[in-house]
Amino acid sequence: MHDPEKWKPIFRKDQALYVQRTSVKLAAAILIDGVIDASWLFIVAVGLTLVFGVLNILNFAHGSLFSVGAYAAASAVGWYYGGDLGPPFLGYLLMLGAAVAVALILGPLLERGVLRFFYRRDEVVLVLVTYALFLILEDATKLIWGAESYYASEPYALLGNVSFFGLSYVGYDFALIGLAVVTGLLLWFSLNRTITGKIVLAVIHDREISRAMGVNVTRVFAFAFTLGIFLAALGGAFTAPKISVQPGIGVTVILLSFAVVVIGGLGSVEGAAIAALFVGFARAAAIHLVPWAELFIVYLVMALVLAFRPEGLFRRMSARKI
Amino acid sequence: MAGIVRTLAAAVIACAALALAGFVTPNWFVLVATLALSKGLVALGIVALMRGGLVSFGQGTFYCAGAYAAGMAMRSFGIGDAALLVALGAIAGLILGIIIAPLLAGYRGIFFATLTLALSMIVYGILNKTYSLGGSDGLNLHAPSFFGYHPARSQNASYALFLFTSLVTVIAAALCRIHFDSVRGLLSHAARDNEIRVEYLGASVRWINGINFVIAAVLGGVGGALSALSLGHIDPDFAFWTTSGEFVFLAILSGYVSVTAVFVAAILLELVRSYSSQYFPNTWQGALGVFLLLIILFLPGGLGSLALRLRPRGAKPARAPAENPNDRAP
Amino acid sequence: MTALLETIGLQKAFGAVIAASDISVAVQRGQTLGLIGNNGAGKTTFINIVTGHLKPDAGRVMLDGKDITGLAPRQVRRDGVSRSFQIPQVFTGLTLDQNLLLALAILRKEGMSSWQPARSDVRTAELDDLLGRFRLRPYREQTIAVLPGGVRKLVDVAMAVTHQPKLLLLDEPTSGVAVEEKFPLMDVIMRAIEGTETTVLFVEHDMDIVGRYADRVLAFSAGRIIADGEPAAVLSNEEVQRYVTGGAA
Amino acid sequence: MKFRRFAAALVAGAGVLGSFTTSATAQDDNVFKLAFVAFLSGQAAESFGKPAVQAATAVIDALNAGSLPKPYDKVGFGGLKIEVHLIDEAGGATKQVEELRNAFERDHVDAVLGYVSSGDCLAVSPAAEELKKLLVLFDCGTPRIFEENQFKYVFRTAAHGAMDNVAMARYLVKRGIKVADVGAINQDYAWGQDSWKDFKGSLAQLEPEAKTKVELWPKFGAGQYGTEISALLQENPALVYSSLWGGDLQAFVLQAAPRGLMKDRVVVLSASDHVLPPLGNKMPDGVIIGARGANGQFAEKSPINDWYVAALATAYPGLIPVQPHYRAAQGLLGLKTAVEKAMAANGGKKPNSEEMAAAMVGIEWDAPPGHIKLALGDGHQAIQSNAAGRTKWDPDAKMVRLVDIEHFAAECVNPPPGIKSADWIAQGFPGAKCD
Repeated sequence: MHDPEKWKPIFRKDQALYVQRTSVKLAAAILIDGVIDASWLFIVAVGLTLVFGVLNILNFAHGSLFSVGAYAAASAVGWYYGGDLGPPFLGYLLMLGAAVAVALILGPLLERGVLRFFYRRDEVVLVLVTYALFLILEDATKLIWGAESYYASEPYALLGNVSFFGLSYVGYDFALIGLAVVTGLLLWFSLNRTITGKIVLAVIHDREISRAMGVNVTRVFAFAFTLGIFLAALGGAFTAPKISVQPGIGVTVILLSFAVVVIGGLGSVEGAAIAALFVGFARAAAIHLVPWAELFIVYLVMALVLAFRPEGLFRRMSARKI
Repeated sequence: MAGIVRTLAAAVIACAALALAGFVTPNWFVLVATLALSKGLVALGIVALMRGGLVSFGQGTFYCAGAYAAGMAMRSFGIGDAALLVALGAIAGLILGIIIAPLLAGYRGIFFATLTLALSMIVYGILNKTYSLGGSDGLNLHAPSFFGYHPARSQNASYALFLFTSLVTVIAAALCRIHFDSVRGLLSHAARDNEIRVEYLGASVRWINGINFVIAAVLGGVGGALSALSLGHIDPDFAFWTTSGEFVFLAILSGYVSVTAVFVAAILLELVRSYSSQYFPNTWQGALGVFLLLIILFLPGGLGSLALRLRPRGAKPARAPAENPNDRAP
Repeated sequence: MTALLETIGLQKAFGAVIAASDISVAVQRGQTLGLIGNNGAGKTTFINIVTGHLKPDAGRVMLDGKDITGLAPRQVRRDGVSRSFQIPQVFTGLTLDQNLLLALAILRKEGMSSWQPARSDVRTAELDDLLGRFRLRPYREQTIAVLPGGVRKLVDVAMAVTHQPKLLLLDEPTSGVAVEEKFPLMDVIMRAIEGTETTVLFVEHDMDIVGRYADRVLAFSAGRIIADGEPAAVLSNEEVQRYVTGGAA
Repeated sequence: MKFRRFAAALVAGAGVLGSFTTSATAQDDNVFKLAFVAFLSGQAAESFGKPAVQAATAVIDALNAGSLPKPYDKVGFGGLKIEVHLIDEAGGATKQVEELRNAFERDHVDAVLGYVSSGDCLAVSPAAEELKKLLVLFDCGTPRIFEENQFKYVFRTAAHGAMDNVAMARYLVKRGIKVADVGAINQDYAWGQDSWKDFKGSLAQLEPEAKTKVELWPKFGAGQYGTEISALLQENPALVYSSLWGGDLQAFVLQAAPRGLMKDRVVVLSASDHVLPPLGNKMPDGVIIGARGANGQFAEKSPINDWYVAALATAYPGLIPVQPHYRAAQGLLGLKTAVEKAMAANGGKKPNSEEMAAAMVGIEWDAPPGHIKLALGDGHQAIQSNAAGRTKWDPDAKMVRLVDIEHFAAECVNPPPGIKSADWIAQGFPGAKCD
C-alpha cells in the first residue's frame, strides 16, 4: 500500500513554495478562506459553548440540530422558490424563520422533555445523554425527510460573485461572514448589556449563587438551551444552500465545533470567536501549504492548545479555596 | 486476606461457568460474547479511572494500540500465538500509557475527557494516512493458535478463542477486584472524594490518577488485541471517538462498584445492538439511543448498583460526585 | 536551640487584599498557640502558607531550621506538619474507619499495598487507639456523609494527628459547633494529643477557649500580627480589644 | 457478599442465554434466505444505500414472481423463493463483522449479498471464510480483497476500482484530450487515496507529459470545499480529477461551479453518475463522468437491460437508474446464476454453501450493464466493460444526458489474472486487449 510517489510532489511543492508562492496572493487566499470557514464554524460553535456555559452540557447532539436546521431551511426554500411565491431575497428571511422554528420546537422539547432529568449528573454522563440524543435525532430526521438529498441553492447564487486577488468567490460566503459578525455582536451585546444577558452570565459564573439570589435558573436553562439550538439550526440553515442536505451531514460538524469550543474554552463566547478564526486559519493554511495534513490538523491544534492551556484559550479555572 | 481468597474462588467459578456457557450456547453467541468480553476489558479500564474520579473519552487510543500491536506482530513477524499477541497488546498499552499519563494526570473532569478524545482522534488521523498499515481500510488477521494448538474447524476456533478470552478477562477482572479492594484502591476512591485531604495526608493525587491511567491503558491494549483476534480485522475506527464513546457507555452502564457488571453490561449492549439492528434495520441507532437514555435515567449507579441492592449491609461505596472538581471544594 | 517553626517576613496579597504582611513568628516546641483575629485578618492564610497550600509572595518558612517554603502540602506533611480545616476535609463517601485507615496507611511504608484488602486492615490496634482517643468508636462503621458536624470535626483532627506530627495546626476546631459543645470538643481534642510531642497552633474566635487552652496568643489584624504573648496580656491589649475582641474580656 | 452479586450476575447471564438459545429456527428448504447489506443510514445512504435497496427490492420481487426474461425466468433462485433480511451497513467494520456472523449463525441465512464500503468488505470477507458461508460483494472497490487474500466462499460480482480510473485515462487519450498539468481533490481515506493513485499511474503511462500540480485531501464528509476550490483555482491546473462521491461530490460541484472551477477546464469525476439526477442542471456541461461500469445511461441495449429499465420505471416512476441500481442487480443475477448452476449439479435440491461456492467459481452471466465474468482471483473477482462520457443538460427531458460516450472492453481496463492491478498499471497495462 505504501506509496512514496504520493509524497514526493508535496515535498517538492513545499520547497517550491518559499520561492514561488510566498506571494500576497497566497496570504490573501488563506486569510479569506480562513475567515469564510470561521464564519459558519463560529455560528455553530458559539451555540455549543453557550449551552455548556449555562447548563454544563457538552451537547453532542448539536450537529444533529445543525442538520435539522439545514433540512428545515432546504424544505422551506424549496417550497418558496419552487412556486416562486415572492421576491427572491425573502428566501433569506425564510431560512432565518426555519432556524427560529426549529429552535422553538426542539429547544423546549429536548430541554424540558429530556435533559432536565439528567441535571446534577456528572458532566461526562451528560455527554453520553446528548450522544444518545444524537443517535435518536439522526434517525428521526431520516424518518421525516427520508434519505434523499435536498437542495436550497437559489439563495447561494442570489448575491453573485466577487473576486479578490484574481480569485473568484461567491458573494454569499461574504454574507455569511456578515451574519457571523452580527450574530456575535448581538450575542455579546445581549449578554453584557441586557438584564437577561447579565442573568445568564451570572448563571454561567455560578449556578448556585445565582439560584440563591433568586434567579429562576430553570428558566435560564430553557432559554439558553433554546438559544443554543437556534444557533446550531442557524448555522445549518445558512450552510444548506452550499451543500446537499442529506443524512450524516451533522457528524463532521459536531467534531469541528467541538474542537472550536474546547480550544476557545468551554463556555466562553469570545473564546469561540477567536478559536473559530484559529481553526479556520489553521485549516486554510494546511490546505494551501501542506494539504496532506488536513485530516488531523484541527485535532493537532486542539491537542497543542490543550497541552498548554488545558482549560482552553479563554476559560479561567476557578481557584479552590479552603 | 479472606477477601482475596474469595475473589480467586469467584474467578475459578467464573472461568468454569463461562467455559460451560460457551459450550452450551450457539456459536453466534460465543462470537458475540468473545467480542463483548474484549470490549468489557477496555471499559474495566475506564472503571478503574472512574474510581479516581476521571473518565477518559479516548480509550480508543489504547484499544487501537493493542489491536495494531497484535496485528503488526502477526503480519510482520508471523507471531501467531494468542497469548503472545495479547501480551504484546498489553505492552503496547503500557508503553503508551506511561508516555501519556504524566501529560494528563494533572487534568480533571471534562478537560481530561476532551484531552484524551483529542489524542485518540490524532491517532485516528495518523493511522488513516499510514498506508503501510492498510490506511483507512485496515488489515486482516488470520486465526491465532493457542499455546501451539491450531483449531481446524471454525466452531473449535471460535470456542477456543472464547475460552482464551474468558481466561484473560477473568484474570484481569480478579486482579482489578483485588486492587479495588486494597488500600491503594481505597485511596483512589478517597482522591475522587476529596483531593485536598489526600494531599494533606501526604499522598499525590497526580500519582494516583497516573497509575489508574496506566492500568486503564494496559487493559485497553489487552482488549484491543483480543478484539483484533476475534474480528480478524483491524482499522483506524478502533481509535474513532464513537468507539471510545461506546467504552464510556459500558463503564457508565455497569457503574464502578461491581467488576462483574462491566462484562454483563458489555454482553447486554452487544445483544441490544445486534437485535435492534436485526428488527429495526432502518432505526436501530435511534433504538440504541433510547436504550442508552433509559439506562442512564433509571440506573444512575449502573448495573452494579442493582447487584448492590442484593447486599444486606456493610460499607456502602461512595456516590458518584455529581459535580465538577471546582464545586467539590468546600 | 532552633525554634520548631519559624516564619520570616511572610508576604501574601490577593489582588488588593493584604492577607499577610511581614509575618515573622518563632514557635518553640511544646507551646500551645492560639491565633485570634476577626475574619480576613490572615489567620487561615498563615496556616495555608505554613502548610504549603499557598506560596508566599515573599518570606520563608523554616521547620526545625529546614526551609520548607513552597513545598507541597504532602511534602510538608512528610516533614511533620499537619493540619485540620475550618470546614472538615474528610472523605464523605467513605466510612469513618476507612477515613482513618487511609490516614494511618498513607505515610506507612508498607501501607500503600495494592494487594492488602482495605477491610482486613481495619481493626489494628493503632486504629482502635485513635478511635478511642477521639471517642469515635460508636460511629466507626458509618459513612461520614451521615455524621453530625461535631463528629466530622473530630475525624478531621484525628486524620491530622496520625504519625505524631511535630506541628499541628487546627483551623477553628470549634467553629460550626453549638456553644455548649465547644468545650467538650476542645477537651477531647486536647486530651487526644496529650503526651505526644506535638506542638499545637489553633485558630479560635471564642476568647474563653483561647484563654483556657493557649499558653501563647497571636493576634492578627489586616494581615499583620498586632500582639503576641501571654493570653492575659494579649487579650487585655487595647489594640486587640479595638480590632479583635471588640472590648470583650 | 461478592458471591451474592456475582451469583446474581451469573444467573442474569444464564437467563439471557436461555432466551437466545431458542432462537435457532429450523431451515426451510423452499426458501432462500438472503441477507442484503447496504447503507440505510449515514453519509452513504442517499447515494448508494437507497438506490441499492430500491434495485434489490424490484429485482427480488420480480424474481419471486418469475417475471424476468430468459435465462432468468425461473422463480426466485432455481424455484426457491427469496426471503430478504435487510442489514444497515452503517456503524463501522466491527459491527459489520458481528452482523455478518449473526446473519449466518443466528438467522441462518443462506448467503449474504452486499457491502459498499471497501473497509467493510475487507473486514467481513475473512469472517465469512471462517464460517465457510457464501458471501457475495456487489459494490466495494478495493482490489486488495482478492489480490492480498485467497477466499473460497467470497466473491465479488462487480469489477474492482482499478478499472474506473484506467477507463478515465483511456477516455482522455481516445478523445485526444491533452493536458499539461493535473490537480486532484480526493477524500483522505482508502477510496480517495487508491482512486487517485490509479488515475495518476494510468495517466503517467498514457500521457506522461501531464504533471501533477496539486493534491488536496479533504476529510470524508467535509461538505465544505471553499478553501480547496481556492487552492485549485490558484494552481489553475488544466485538468481537475476527483473521486468524490455522494453528498461530498454534490456539495463540491455546488460550490465549485459558481466559482468557475469547472469552466474551460477538463474535469474528471471518476465515479459520479449517481449525482447527476439530484444535481440536474447544477452540473455543468462537458464534465467527464464515470459510472464504475457501463451502468445507467452507459448501459447498452440488451434484453435484460431493457427489462430492467422498464421494471425500475414501473416500480419507481421518474427514477433515473444509476450505478448502485446496476451493481446490485448485477450481483443478484450473478448469485442466481451460481445457485441455479449448483442446483443443476446436485439434482435440484437446495444447495449448501460448499455447492454454491464451487458452482460460482468463474461463472459468466449477462447483467444490465453487459456481460460479466468472474475472471480474476481464481474465478472470484468479476471483470466487466466500462464507459465514460461527458455531461449535457437536456432542458426538455429535464435531465443530464451523457454524450461523447466511449466504451472500453473488460480486458482493456481490467488487469489479466495473476497480476496486481497496481503493478499492471505501473507496467503499462501488459496484456490489455483494447480492440
